[in-house]
Amino acid sequence: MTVLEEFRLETRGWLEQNCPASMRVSVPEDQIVGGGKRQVYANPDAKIWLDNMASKGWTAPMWPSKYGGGGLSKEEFLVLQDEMMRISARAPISGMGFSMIGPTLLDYGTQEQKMEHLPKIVSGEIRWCQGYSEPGAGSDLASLQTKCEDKGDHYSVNGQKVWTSGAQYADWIYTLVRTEPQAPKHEGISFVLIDMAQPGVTVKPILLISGNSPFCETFFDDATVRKDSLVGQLNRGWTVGKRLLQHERSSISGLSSGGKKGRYDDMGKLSDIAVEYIGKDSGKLADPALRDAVIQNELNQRAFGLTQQRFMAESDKGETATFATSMFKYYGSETGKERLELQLKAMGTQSLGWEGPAFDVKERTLTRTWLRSKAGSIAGGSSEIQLNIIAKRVLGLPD
Amino acid sequence: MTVLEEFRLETRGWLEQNCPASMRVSVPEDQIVGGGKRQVYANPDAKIWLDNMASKGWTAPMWPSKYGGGGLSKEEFLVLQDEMMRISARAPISGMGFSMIGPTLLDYGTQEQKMEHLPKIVSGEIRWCQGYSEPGAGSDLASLQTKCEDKGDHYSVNGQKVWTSGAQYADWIYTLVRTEPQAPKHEGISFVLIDMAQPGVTVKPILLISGNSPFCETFFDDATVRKDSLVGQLNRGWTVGKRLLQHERSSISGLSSGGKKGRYDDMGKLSDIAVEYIGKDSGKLADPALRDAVIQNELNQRAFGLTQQRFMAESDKGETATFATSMFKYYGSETGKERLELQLKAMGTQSLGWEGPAFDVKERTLTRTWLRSKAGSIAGGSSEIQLNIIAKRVLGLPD
Amino acid sequence: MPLVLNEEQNMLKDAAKDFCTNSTPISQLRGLRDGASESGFDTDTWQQMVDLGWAGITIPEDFGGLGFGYLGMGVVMEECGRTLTASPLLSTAVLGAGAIIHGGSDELKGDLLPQVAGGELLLALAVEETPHHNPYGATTTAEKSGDGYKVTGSKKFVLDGHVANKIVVVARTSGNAGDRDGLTLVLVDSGAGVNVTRTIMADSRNAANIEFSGAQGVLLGEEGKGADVLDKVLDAGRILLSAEMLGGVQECFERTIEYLKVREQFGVPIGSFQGLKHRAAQMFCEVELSKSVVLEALSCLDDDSEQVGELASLAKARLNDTYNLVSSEGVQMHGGIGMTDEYEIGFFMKRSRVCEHSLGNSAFHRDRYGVIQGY
Amino acid sequence: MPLVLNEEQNMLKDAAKDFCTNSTPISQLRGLRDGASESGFDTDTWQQMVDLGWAGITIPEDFGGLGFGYLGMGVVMEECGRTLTASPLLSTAVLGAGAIIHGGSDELKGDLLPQVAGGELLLALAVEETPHHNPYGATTTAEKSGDGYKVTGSKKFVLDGHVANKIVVVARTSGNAGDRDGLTLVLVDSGAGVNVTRTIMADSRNAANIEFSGAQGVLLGEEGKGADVLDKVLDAGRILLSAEMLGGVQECFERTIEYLKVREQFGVPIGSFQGLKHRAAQMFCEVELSKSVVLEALSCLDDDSEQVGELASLAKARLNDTYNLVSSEGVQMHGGIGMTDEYEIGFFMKRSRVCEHSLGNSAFHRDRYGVIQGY
Repeated sequence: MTVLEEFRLETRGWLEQNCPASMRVSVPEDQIVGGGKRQVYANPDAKIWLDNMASKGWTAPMWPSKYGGGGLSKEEFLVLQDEMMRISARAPISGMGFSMIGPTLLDYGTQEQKMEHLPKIVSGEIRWCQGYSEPGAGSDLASLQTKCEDKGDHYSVNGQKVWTSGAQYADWIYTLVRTEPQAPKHEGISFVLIDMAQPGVTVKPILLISGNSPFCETFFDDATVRKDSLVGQLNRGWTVGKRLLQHERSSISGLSSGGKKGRYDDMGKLSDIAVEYIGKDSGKLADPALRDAVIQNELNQRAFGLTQQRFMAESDKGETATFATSMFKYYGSETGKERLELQLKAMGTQSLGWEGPAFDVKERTLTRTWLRSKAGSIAGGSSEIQLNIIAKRVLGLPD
Repeated sequence: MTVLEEFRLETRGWLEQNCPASMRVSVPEDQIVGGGKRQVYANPDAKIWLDNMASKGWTAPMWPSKYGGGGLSKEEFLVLQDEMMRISARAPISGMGFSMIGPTLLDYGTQEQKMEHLPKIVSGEIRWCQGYSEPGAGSDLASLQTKCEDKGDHYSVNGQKVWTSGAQYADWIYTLVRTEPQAPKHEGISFVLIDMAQPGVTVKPILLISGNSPFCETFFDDATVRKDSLVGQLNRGWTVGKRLLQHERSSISGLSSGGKKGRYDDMGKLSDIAVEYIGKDSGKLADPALRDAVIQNELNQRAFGLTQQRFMAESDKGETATFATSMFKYYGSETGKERLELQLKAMGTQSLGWEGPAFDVKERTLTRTWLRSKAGSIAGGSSEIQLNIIAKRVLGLPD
Repeated sequence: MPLVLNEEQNMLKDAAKDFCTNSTPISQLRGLRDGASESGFDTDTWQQMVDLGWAGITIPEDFGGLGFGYLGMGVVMEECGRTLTASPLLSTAVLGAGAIIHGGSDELKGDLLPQVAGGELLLALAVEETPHHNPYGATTTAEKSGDGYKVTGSKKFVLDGHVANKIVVVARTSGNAGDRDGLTLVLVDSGAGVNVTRTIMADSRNAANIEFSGAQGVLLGEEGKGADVLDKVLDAGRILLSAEMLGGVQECFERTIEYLKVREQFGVPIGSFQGLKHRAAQMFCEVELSKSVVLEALSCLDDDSEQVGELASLAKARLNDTYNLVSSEGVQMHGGIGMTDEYEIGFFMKRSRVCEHSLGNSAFHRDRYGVIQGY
Repeated sequence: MPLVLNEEQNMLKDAAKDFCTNSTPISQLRGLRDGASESGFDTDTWQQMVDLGWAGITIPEDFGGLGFGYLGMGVVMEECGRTLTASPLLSTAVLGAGAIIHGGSDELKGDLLPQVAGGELLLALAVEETPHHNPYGATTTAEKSGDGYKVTGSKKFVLDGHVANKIVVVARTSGNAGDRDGLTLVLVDSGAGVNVTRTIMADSRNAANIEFSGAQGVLLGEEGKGADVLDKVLDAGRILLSAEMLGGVQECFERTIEYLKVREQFGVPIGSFQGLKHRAAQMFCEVELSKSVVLEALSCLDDDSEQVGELASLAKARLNDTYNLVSSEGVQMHGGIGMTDEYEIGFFMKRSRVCEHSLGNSAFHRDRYGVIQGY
């Protein structure tokens, strides 16, 4: 038996023992665990599952074990994924700690920063959010104005961030601030970590067209930042911030699934839903024009998934090339939006319910997911920005 | 009986007597009459029909009669069109004399220029072509380099034009030349008329991807231009040239038909062809995805035709607003290209024959028409240029 | 098919624009939504619309209406579409009144139409039984009972069904679901045997699911030939809804263009980026084509032309797609603030999709157009 | 499904790139066209390809081939696609040889496959009878006659049918046009009872219409079960043709991007216009996705996976659409010179459409994919 096969058997056994039965079904959206001090566990098994996984470091399987991670190789990680999928085990926790700031600290953080923050992410003790965008900045991220001044033994931050996703649940925020107002736009920016449990930080949720408030405005009013909470060099935060954006783009595009599953497929396969609401005629979906469009979308999703797998296979480290994240962000969000538009067409008036008994949970969820999907091509660098990046960085087209 | 009803009866009677029977069927492409000294009449009736119509001025029905035109009002013109359609009478002649330089001379020409040139267009004696584009200029028309120098009693022209449509058949060419090399790009350009029957003018056809050569390169080597062949003011030719481009755009978009007939419908209705090559299933075109696309294209063509009619109805003078020509040029050429792409899909491998007995005339014509249609969104200001114009002139979007 | 408005129609349009801008801005719809209004529209506003004569625009003068025709109603609907005005105009004055005009006896017309024009009577048309438009799909039954008919079955997505005093029900007296023959229109009072559940839709407008359990009503048109009346009523509804959508399309497009001019990114207005310019110019073409088809379709209605059916499908299919495009691009081009509920652009996107699924989506109308054209 | 090439395959790809660049640039195809070449390909070039072993890449070593598999053949086809190389590789080494590999007796394989690998034998597959791909549509009949079968009927668009020494004919021994059962593959010599007319196509490549009037041949596979072999052969053909198309897509795209960098208008490179940039970036995504599906489909062929059918349809539908898009945009972005015969970009557009209609257009393959997925 190879070492990997041995690992598979061990993992299978461990999961069998440590994954509660109620964690082996797909997770309702309102029960996704994000961790942090405000986390409430609707199902106590969720906390047990999280603690069990965290004890192995498997909430962050490929992070080094000295920071609390699982220390797995890429091959072992894939085995773990496989085995979890085998029993339909849900992810014990997710969030920006894992997908964004964790990998960024691994790249750019000091030894002390890694030791301070990573284990608390792994255990679910601390939840993070991101402070990048500002009112009026939008896609022109580097025009940010939030000011960070050196007060000798600490920094003081003043300004406003917007689209801070999940800020109302977060304990810490990583953020881009301006430390050198006179410098050219992309210089003079720094990347700092701010403890949100202080009077200088105020959070206000934004109501979206979907009726949800996943984002907030976050205000800094003489917020205090420790001197050792600067990531990377002073005034060189743009480099750190850009690298982090790639993690964000991967995550918005659904890249993290490695292409194994289409985006939004949690709600069921598009073609299955279409058949459910429209029916078949001679074995084929009864609306032939919609059928063609559904097939086209499923073909595109499959080709997209294969492309994600190809890029992972081509890369030694299991990481994705810079330009690829832009492609995945762009194509993933556009194909995802299209999928939901097709689902609306398939479900007809039942797809547009807002509330009340005339619509079941799946239907009401769709309406709001559809509306929320529109942010996919706006947030984290709009589709237009991604196309600009591809044109410039990959194709080398002139400015 | 109203005057217009009387005119209708008279016209009907006149056409009955003067339109030869063989002119009452749609015209094969190689028998379209363009006039000029090199015109050969494959069918002698075509010459009789042209002369008959020219005698009434009805080759240019709305031009003033003092220049040989028909002198008809817009209402009378519509009656004439109607009556010609009633008996399927073909156009006796067409070409840039009628669609481009004629209207331009009516707007900008001197009395002498009108008297010299318009009657010869009406009669079909002189055929015109256009010298606008230059190698390397493309959409950036105003960057033209062809030089026109004042030699005292005449001008002398040196340079090269490209995409001179039908230059190999034309007697005269109207052209944009640079008369003031130091001036800013759009100034220092003049609009001149050049007799092509002189040694200083050489024409070389360009072989296109369609296998046809409708365009030429035209070289001027000390070509002589009469002083009175300048249209509009010296160095102000850009104004004249731009106005003429609108006539060109109308014509490329198929606007001249007033939306009554879809572009390329000479080859038959798209849906009829699709049914012929694919067949029906339960009364519907048997390829349901193609059917949806064909219907979509026919709906768009119909909406486009109605829009042309609406703009004509909204305009008192029967002319089209500047911005509308850009819309029509853009939408007409794109919808036309799409129609031909769909026709390829409908006809399958029979749509891609080049020559030989395995393909009938209609099929071989389609292959080449499809290839030629690709010029629709390039020539006369590309689709991109038209969109720029709409964005700037109509929507007022900033540069 | 004049393809231009006459002076009377232009005046009506100007008046409607004034009214909607001042009395029914989008903030009214937001208020109705946030206040969880039971009727889903403002009754005072509706009375003002009635006072302006709008409820009777298409009702003949003999029956208390203005007799202004469909082009007149179209310009009003278009202006209502610009401000997303919630009112029972389509359900009552177009669909319900239309069924009575085309199917009612003279006595019934004389009785009911003046009440419609006077705003005393609200109507609804109950046709759908599935989430997809299917005019001949009724399985709801109508049985002769006394002078009239008893109706049994359930209907979905009945526009303004929750406020209607009377409901035109598409029922079946013979044949099977899908058959054009055997349909019968029955006008029932919203009362005994009628169980109404309002459906709260994403666009904050109004529809209901309705159960009929032996509800008593009177015949409109001929028994078994209801589709003859129904087709006319639906085509008018499709075309007038297209007119409303055209208003939404234009307003949404104009707001977006305006935003492109004022919003700055990278130190310049975002409308200076060619990527957005080209998309804006392409939308402009679609909007212009949309104006033409709506105008032509309304003219055909007024002329009672044989082409009404194909023009209705042309108009509805095009407006579905154009509204979908323009509202999606509207949100995308507004960026982050387009996603906020505070900003109004998202209201157009929600409305567009509900309109799209009312009275036939594009697939339905393209298929129908093909069938009419014989392929 | 490794989704990456191994070293052997990479070496083959490099060698193919060298050969095609140097020996079969597009100017060769132009020369064949302008010289009205009767065979439509250059026989010396073909011999060189044979010498490189290409004719036998997928033929097992036991039968004189290289046994390199489909991924190997794919990289060669891809490079051929870049230079629009005219050769009988698809018709002979993929379709024809495939039919013999999957349907021939050991004796027949031992006899014929070494001849294919050695370049002595050219093959063709005669399947179509209408202008649309229809694998089970045969009405051409096969009747038992002595040891073999007599074939009667007419076939269209037989790739390389005008030069093939032997032709695999999809004929019918029972059932009706459209039935999967009842098809029988017969290998006939191009001679008595075979009347070949070459069809000159827009892409200057090679196909023929063929009349069979009682032509004698031998059975491949089982009588009436020909579709079992045919499906395998067609899927291999679709995937390898997709690989060729992928080469054309990349070359056409790269030439266009290069042109955007050098061509100036209004004093700047046209590639600096955002309208064109965004379209270029969108095409880039489609090209990258195309690479993935071709690679995966080739791997599935080599693995003889159950998913070959759906992957073939995924690949062919995507490559049809991507080649169509990239070549049309190629011409548009090249502007006027893109319309000239002198410039090579138009050759890709012509080739793309002929490929699109070979072995199934996108509508065919999307429908098939849906059927495989059960909806």
